[in-house]
Amino acid sequence: MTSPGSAVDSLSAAIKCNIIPNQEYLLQGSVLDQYVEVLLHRLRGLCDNVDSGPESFNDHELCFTLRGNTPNSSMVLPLRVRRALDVPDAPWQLRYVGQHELGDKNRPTAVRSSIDMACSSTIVEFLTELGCRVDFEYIARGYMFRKGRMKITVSKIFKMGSMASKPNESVEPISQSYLVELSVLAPSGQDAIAEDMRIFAEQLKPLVQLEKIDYKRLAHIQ
Amino acid sequence: MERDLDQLYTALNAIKVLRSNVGSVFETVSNGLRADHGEEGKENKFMLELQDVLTTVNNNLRDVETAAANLTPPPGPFNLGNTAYLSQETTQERQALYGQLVNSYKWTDKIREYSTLAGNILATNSFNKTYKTFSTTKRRKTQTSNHNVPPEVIENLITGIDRLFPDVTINATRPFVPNPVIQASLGRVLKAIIAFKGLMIEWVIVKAHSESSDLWTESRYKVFRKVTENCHAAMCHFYSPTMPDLAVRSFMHWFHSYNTLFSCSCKRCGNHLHSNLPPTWRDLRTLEPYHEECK
Amino acid sequence: MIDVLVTLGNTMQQARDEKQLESALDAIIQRVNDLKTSISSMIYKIENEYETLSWPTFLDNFALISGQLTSLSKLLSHDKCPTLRNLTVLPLLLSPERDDQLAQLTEGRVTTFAHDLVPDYLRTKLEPSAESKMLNLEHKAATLAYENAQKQVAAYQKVVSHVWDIVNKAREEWEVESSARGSTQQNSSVADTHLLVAAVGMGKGLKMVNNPNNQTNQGNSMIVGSQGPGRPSGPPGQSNLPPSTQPMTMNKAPSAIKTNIKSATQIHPYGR
Amino acid sequence: MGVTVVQNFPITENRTGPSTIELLTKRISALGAIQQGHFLVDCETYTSVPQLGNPRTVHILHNSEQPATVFSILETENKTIPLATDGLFDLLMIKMANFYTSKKQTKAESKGPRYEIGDFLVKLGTVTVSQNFKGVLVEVEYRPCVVPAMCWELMREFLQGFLGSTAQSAPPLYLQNRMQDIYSPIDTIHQYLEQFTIYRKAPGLRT
Repeated sequence: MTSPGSAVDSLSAAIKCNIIPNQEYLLQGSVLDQYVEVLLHRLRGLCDNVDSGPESFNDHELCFTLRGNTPNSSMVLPLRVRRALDVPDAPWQLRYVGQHELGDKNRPTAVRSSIDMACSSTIVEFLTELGCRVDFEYIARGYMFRKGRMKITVSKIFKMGSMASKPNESVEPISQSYLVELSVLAPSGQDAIAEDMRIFAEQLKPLVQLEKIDYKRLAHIQ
Repeated sequence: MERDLDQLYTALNAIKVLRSNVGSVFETVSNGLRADHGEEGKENKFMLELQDVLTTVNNNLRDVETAAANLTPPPGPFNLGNTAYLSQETTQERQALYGQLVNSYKWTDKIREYSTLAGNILATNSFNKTYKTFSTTKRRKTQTSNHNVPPEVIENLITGIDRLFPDVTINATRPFVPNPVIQASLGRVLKAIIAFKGLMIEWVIVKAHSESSDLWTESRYKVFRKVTENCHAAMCHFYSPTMPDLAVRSFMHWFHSYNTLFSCSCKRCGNHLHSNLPPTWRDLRTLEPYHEECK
Repeated sequence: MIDVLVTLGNTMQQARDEKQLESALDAIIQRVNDLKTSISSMIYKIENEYETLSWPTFLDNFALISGQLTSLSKLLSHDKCPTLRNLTVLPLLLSPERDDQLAQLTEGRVTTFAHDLVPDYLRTKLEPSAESKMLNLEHKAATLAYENAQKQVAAYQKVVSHVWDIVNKAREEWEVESSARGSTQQNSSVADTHLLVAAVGMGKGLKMVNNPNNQTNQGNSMIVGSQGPGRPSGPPGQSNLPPSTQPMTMNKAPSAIKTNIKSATQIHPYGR
Repeated sequence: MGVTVVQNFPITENRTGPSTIELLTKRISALGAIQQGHFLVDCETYTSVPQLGNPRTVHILHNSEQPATVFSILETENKTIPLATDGLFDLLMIKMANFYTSKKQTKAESKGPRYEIGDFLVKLGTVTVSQNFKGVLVEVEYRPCVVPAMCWELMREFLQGFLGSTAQSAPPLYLQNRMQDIYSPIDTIHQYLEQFTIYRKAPGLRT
């Protein structure tokens, strides 16, 4: 048996081999509340986990940012923490989500860099002490489907109510629609998956219009 | 009664004679003409012979009838117990019961014989597996079967044990209805998976809390494997066919002493470790910890 | 098929007519042959390639056949085409002998041109039994009383119009449905999409400062976090809180999470 | 994961690092231990940039016993917060380079052979701080037991039998407050960090 290499060595080796899934391919859309059943029905037909039925989730997501005291725009690190409210024993999830890249018109999906990992429940205290501030938080409830490597979530977004201590109560939905997201986490350069996603999104039309959404433009709309 | 029997015998005899003579009728008919009938009038001779035999049969039949008429019919139906059902299956081959009945009869007979012998010998040697003595002169308690008991009894026993030791938590599952498998967690030290057969402890395996709770794979830690071995020994030791619930209770009492498995030192050598193991043996009476080698 | 052994009965036609007929027949024969080959190829496919045959190819074949049928019927109804109805097919020679040429022409389907087969193949009228039935019916109709007939016609019309109504209604419904399906905006709204994406991605509408209900702000440390990642121009002074107050507001932060941490640590990962 | 004790083995004047390891190897083999591969625990320390306000330190540790996990310990003025995450946390630390910078000269690691003896696991680690040899760390794990208070006496006996008089009579400082808690891998990491901090401060070899 050889002696174990240091973890940093193996990580850099993994980066070199490009096996770390650090790119998220993403399409987003929404469906009105009264049609969500139709969509779920269709997804059940299209996706892999047919027999077990859709997986439901009830997650609380906290969005942190790490920034310096000086108003320097380049020094901002967004971090997201997600925990399952319905499965208290499950590990929490920590996630870094980078800038949204739309690419040119030929590119079927938006791409953003993403580092996704499970973590222990001390994460919120850890991040707070690290210097992160909670930017906003919300609750997402809905269903998750799988189709090959693709993940489809249909979720209702709730605003945290006045009683922050009881995340399960007093929440209000922020719109009359369900958010629909189609995403794949893959190592960089695997653009073929984007094509698969486009074809899948095509199959959900006209119920849901899944498209890449320009965040920069969104910031100005209102 | 005597007369009844005699008449029964006579009737049975008459039937026997009748059967044998009927047999000879068929024999005669089947043989047909024989050489000893000669050449002349052989048909006549054969006819005469047959007539003779038939007359005998007729006489016999009459005998049977008189004998049967003499019999007094039994006052009521016989109570045959389970054997009455034998009549419902008519073919002898398919029953194959007789041999088994004989065997089991012999078997129980032998057991009876041997156990009386063994009982005598053991009584003279005064070696008792439990530290209780049962005086044979006392009227014996009604025998409790220990492998075929209603589930509630076992349930009561288990909840009783659960209440007895605050630091033992018990989870029971019942893969086969009357025979529960319980998982007894002893504080934060270890857990034991105990399978019952009725009120008897059938199997014990000791593991760490982090290990899987299945009944067959043994622990990956030497210390728990050793404790498992000792539990098997204790399980046999405490076994008492007459007082099964007491056996389980005393076993659990002994088992409970393992909550000091890691923290107590050996009573004899005063050390914690011997060949890298803590004292894994607990004295059956005093519950004091000893190393395997020190006991 | 009426493709061989055709004798033209009408010799009164002019040579031009004959030529026209010739070419029309050639065209018909060609169409019919095409049709035959595509039908046989389809049968072959169904019989031999039924395992690999995909539904689209099957439909393609079917479309081909129906196209050929259409073109054949177009050809027959064309002005240039002589009225074949006026022509007669007349068998000149019947023989019970096997005719190899005929067998070859018909691909072994008809081997003899005998009297028992010819009536079937060259028939232009109904079968005699059917014809007599027809006659009977016609006779019956002729003898029917006028009022009776009128009554029956009225009843029949009623039934037909009823069915017509049902079909019409169904068609209307179907059209409404399909037109509804055609419009995408009914199932999702772009505004909602943008609202949701902006909320999840940038926290638009979720940040506590934006909350009109100001009571919610107590117990939240999100005053500091009010600057979105895309809006660096936010008030910088807020994050310069003195260190002494910072942990305080932070401790007050989502107290739900604090309690959750505690309860989570009690659950030992290697516990029983 | 059982209760683990990490302690320094002092190097006497007339010995070098390798010869100390050799001595311990001989002793443990004589007790009947069998070598089962090697182990490695490393620790890198990041400190916050001044723009972030009050200074904080993040220690990132890896343990080959839990190869898919990254352990982080955050130290602020009055708090110590542990965190266990997937291996990708290292990537995240690269992203944080603007806020937390690593001091390369403080990279500490302990590596060496790993032995099994009965239910005990013994690791003899050579400690280096930024490639300089600093001393010898002995890690002993008693795997069946998860509560330090229950098996401390037993482990002390084992340590004494193996290390002689240099074995400590009291549990490590970190464990003393947690004797009744259920032991978890992060506790081992805390002990290593405690030791590494002492090694870093010591100017030369630690005796």
